Amino acid sequence: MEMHDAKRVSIVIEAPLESRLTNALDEAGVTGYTIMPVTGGSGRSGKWTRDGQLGRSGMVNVICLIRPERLDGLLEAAFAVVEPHIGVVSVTDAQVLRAERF
Amino acid sequence: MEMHDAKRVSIVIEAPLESRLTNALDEAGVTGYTIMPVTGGSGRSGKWTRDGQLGRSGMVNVICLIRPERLDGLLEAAFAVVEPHIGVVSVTDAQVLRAERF
Amino acid sequence: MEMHDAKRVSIVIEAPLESRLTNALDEAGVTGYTIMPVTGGSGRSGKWTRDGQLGRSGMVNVICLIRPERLDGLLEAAFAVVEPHIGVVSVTDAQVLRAERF
Amino acid sequence: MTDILDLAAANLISPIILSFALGLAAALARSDLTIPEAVAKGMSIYLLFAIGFKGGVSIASHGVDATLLSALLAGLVLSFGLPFLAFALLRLMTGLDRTEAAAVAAHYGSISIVTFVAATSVLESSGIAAEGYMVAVAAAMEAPAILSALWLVARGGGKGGMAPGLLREILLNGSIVLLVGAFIIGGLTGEAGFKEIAPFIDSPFKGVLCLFLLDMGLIAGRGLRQAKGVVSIPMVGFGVLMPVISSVIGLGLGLLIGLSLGGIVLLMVLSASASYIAVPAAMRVALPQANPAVYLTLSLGVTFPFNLTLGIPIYMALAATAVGGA
Amino acid sequence: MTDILDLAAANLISPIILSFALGLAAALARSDLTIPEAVAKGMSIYLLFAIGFKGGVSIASHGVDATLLSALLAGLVLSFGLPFLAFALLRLMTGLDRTEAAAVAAHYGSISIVTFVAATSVLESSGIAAEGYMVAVAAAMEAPAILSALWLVARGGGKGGMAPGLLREILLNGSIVLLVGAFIIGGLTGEAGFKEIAPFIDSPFKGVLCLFLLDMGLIAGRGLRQAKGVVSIPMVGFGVLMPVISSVIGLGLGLLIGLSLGGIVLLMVLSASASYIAVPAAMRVALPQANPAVYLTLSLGVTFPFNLTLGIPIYMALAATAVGGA
Amino acid sequence: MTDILDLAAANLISPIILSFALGLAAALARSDLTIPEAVAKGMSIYLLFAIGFKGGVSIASHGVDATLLSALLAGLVLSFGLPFLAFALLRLMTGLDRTEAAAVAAHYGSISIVTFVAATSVLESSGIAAEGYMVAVAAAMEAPAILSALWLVARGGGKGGMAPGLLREILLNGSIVLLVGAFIIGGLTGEAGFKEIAPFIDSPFKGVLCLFLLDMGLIAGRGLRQAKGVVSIPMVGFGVLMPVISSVIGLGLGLLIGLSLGGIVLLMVLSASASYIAVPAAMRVALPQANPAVYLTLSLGVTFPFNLTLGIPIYMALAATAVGGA
Ligand SMILES: Nc1ncnc2c1ncn2[C@@H]1O[C@H](COP(=O)(O)O)[C@@H](O)[C@H]1O
Ligand SMILES: Nc1ncnc2c1ncn2[C@@H]1O[C@H](COP(=O)(O)O)[C@@H](O)[C@H]1O
Ligand SMILES: Nc1ncnc2c1ncn2[C@@H]1O[C@H](COP(=O)(O)O)[C@@H](O)[C@H]1O
Ligand code: NA
Ligand code: NA
Ligand code: NA
Repeated sequence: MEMHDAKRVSIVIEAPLESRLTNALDEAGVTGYTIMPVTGGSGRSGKWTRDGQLGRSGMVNVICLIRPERLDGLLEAAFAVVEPHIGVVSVTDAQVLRAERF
Repeated sequence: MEMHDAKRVSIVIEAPLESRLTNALDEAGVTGYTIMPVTGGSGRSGKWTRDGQLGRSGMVNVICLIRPERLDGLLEAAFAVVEPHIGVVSVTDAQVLRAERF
Repeated sequence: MEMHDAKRVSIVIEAPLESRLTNALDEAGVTGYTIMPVTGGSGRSGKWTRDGQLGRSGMVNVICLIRPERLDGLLEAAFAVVEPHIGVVSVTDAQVLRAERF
Repeated sequence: MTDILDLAAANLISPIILSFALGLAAALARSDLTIPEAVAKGMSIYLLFAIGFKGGVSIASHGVDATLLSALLAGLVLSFGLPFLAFALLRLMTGLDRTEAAAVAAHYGSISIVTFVAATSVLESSGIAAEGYMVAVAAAMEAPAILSALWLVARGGGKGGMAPGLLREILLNGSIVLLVGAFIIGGLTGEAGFKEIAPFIDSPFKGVLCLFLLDMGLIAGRGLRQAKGVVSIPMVGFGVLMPVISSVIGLGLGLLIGLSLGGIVLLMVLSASASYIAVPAAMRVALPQANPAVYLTLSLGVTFPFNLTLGIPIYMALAATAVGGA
Repeated sequence: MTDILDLAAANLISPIILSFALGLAAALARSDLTIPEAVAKGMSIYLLFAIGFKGGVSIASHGVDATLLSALLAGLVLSFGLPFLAFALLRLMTGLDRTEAAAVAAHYGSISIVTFVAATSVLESSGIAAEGYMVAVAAAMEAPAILSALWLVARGGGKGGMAPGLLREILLNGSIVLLVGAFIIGGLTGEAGFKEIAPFIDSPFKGVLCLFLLDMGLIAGRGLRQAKGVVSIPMVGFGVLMPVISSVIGLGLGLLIGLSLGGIVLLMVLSASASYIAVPAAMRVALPQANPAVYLTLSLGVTFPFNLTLGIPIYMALAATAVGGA
Repeated sequence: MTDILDLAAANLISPIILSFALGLAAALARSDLTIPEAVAKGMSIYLLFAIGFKGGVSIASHGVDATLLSALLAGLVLSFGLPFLAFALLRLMTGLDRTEAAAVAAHYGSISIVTFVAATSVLESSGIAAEGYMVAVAAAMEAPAILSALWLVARGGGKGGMAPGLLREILLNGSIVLLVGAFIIGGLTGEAGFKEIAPFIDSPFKGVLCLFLLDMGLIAGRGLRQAKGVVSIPMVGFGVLMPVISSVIGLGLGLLIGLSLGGIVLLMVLSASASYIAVPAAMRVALPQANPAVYLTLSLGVTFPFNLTLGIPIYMALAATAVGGA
């Protein structure tokens, strides 16, 4: 099967900022992403768990598959949102089927 | 720790097709996979969110760790299911502990 | 954007062992991880699904981003918990923003 | 005429309708109000169980009259037949291609159980009795429309169609199994069983329905916001015209088989309502090329609110006139 | 004898049992009907809170009679002791190895709170009173069996056992804390507190139980479908024989300590029932080599439905005979 | 004085408070008891809908008296003003920097709807009536405090502040929309609408509140366990002192605008209570440098339980004395 190089960017960010991040991605021309739930975690700001939570608290994991040449634009857009906040950004090399969709 | 090369395949697919995809994987001899929930996303067919959804809508993320030599078989089986539908397939190089289990 | 090499470790483990695993990680000095829900899967011990489940059953996916030189410590700590149980450990090369946080 | 207007007005300021309006307004104003998926599914399980159970109990206590079988048959005929009408209208009125039109048509042959429940509430408030087995008719009407739509596509040489296992999946669909199962349980346990669980399935029913409609309003509103450019004016016209025509056909069949006034209204409502749970899932499997934004917007964003607000009072008025004048 | 059959028949067509049957049938027919995990957990929290609270209220209003302590003691003895019996029977009847047998045995020493609740319902319908503190006995019986099972494995030189923190985890298990906590709240607030929240914890109780049993039927059915080849005929035999023997031991102890007829029936039911929430989670930590498919299938797929349908009427008949003849 | 103590004692052994205590104890003992997020959110939607609806119905039946507008105005003044007081106290009493202090201050200007609901329950049990529109005052007080806090930071030259879209987000916050929306629905449908859904929104209300407070106890307990080292003794002092001072200011305003005794108590409770849902989310967006552990611990771990147990009886006693002596 023909595969195409891509970058897989994973952004773990506080739930109240989800729409700000996806808006920033949209503006940067990144229209493909998948949002996955996070039930707990630990980091410099301590441990937390989603159980019983009220309101829009907790974190989410936003995953983008993107052409390698567009990575920098995405990271800059994402970083502007994530920078002052709790959150983690990581990038992995990946390959995708159906590159025409990216 | 001894690690073994593997491929990590992630398939984001519409929830109503989940059982069709896992059946196709079973038939292709892929018996190990993990299904993770997806709460929203965006792509060529627009944005969506799982909140308040009724019925078996939304998407799921099926993740397979597999020996590299079996990748093509898996991709063909997956592609046959995903092709006419909304969905994204990506592959990453990975390493696994306990390769005897794959 | 400046990126730093890291390893992304994903551990799929039974939910009743979640706190044992995170305690072991804490003790091994790994204080950053993200816990993601798993809704079903298949492996040597058969298929399962989280729907309708009672109690603390099912599995979770614990994801750690870690500096490459710390990988072995993490894997040993994780393996001690996972070894007698159902579960899968995989490692991917990754890059992270804000390495000062790892 | 003033009667319809009065009824429509009374209907419009019921907590149920207003909850839907609240959800719609909140979504259109982009409030972050949401109902968790698990809670929404929990409420829909509750409603299906309650409505099925009550239908079964009513059979157990009032007995099955001779029209049960003809009502079921009428339901099947409507569900198989209405998609052809919808398909023809869509091809005439809108620019949808065969596959898209067939996918939409499947929704209009099938039913919306919440519209059915809302109509039951209105009938109850108006003191009009209806056959308990209409719940079974509702269940019978869920699936056949899907087959008609697939046939329409296949006849046109289109791709897609009966994927292996799809028929079993459609017939053993969670909603159908729960509705029919609860109906049977209600029938077996009868009034005695009902008394035991009435404080759960009966007293709080309308309140749960309010929250459920709040959620449907939220979903419909979000859908409408994203449907800009996808749904044209003629399609909206279809979403209002189709239920009215269908209801008249339902009225005719209801009169023919001799249903009570309440039963006729419910058959009209079933005919007029469009699916937004079972059929969309089936369409994603069978006709993936069809754009879900089109059929969900029409079914949930146009026809559902139309039926809920104006449709039900209109159908009641039509039925009353027809029965009165019969 | 006809009495038992009548009772069993009446029991079988209650909405509760039929809901379980519906779930079982739906899962076996591979319907996609499911209840979201969060809703299932929410219902189990509701049931534990309600049953604990009502037990506490009953203590507050009827006072503690002298048998409270002996009943608690009897519960502990049963929970510690029954795993040895189960272990011996399993080694005798089935091919399970020490670890597997011990893991199964732990489940049968512990209890199923839903079976307890179902028995309470049947007693209420039959107008038989029972000691309110039997809820506390139920809580006391949840955990000890786990220790017996681990001891059985350790004695055989087996791996696994008391992982650090496991004891605290078992004793502070969510179900136990909620049951005991609600029991204390009920005891402190008494009838006055009960009146305030009865429309929540009492009136809709049986209805919620129906939906909960629907879910248990779904889980049991899915388990049975996947257990093909794992569970043998002799194991199924154990799953029916063990509860009957246990119930008789419970009957003896109940008579010995002078419980009322209702209290005896509940102690029999606790003895006869097997855990499927707390113990499986503990076994995954302590005895990971044991196959969960075995113990979940026996506990949830065999013993639970047996107790629910035939067991409870049989235990009631046995108790009535024993008390009548005492 | 004995009256306050009696009331406090009666308050303390209500199922509602004891459920909170149970959750707190379970979390501190590290039990694994948890309530799924979806269930917690479902309950909070239920409570907001019910409380808003009942407020609206009370307006519909008792009419709007002249003080409605002044009460709304008083609420706005309190919500805008109290953050300044809180900020000054925090800077005086604790070592928090400007941003942290401002973030905490925002919480104390806003309100806790659950504290409001608990106070309503106590008033009802004591047979004291209150203005139905106090619900609207509660809604009006949710957001303004956030603006004051941001202004305090901006004035000090601090980073952060009104991110684009934040104002719309705050005002169209799910809780506010649901509370106000349900209030309007209740006002439109009045007693007739209330009767239809009372078995859902009224009878089980207190019971749901118990489970909700169980969850809040669990969250507060988990927070307290993790807040070691983050929250100092002076901060805890603030968490108790601030609500008492605020309540007295609320008392003054309530007397000034001529609210009834019940209305005054509710205005005091709104002044005294601190937000833990809407404001924390806004602070994460607007003042991300501020540590959430600080404000959540103070609001949920200190002030909330203080108000629930001692605060409400104290405010009632103060109000009774003031009104009696007026
Ligand atoms: N090293 C890491 N690996 C994976 N997830 C992390 C890591 N560090 C932080 N996180 C996630 O990011 C959240 C916030 O991290 P922090 O800003 O360090 O408190 C944590 O709760 C985790 O969910
Ligand atoms: N580039 C991408 N990166 C990550 N997820 C994507 C991407 N494109 C699409 N998706 C996911 O796949 C779903 C369907 O995509 P599409 O078929 O393009 O509408 C979206 O809703 C996303 O969840
Ligand atoms: N090859 C694999 N790829 C992805 N997930 C797996 C794989 N094998 C096992 N798993 C996950 O690990 C769980 C337990 O696996 P096992 O121990 O093989 O039964 C499964 O239910 C899956 O969720
Ligand atoms: Na229809
Ligand atoms: Na037992
Ligand atoms: Na306040």
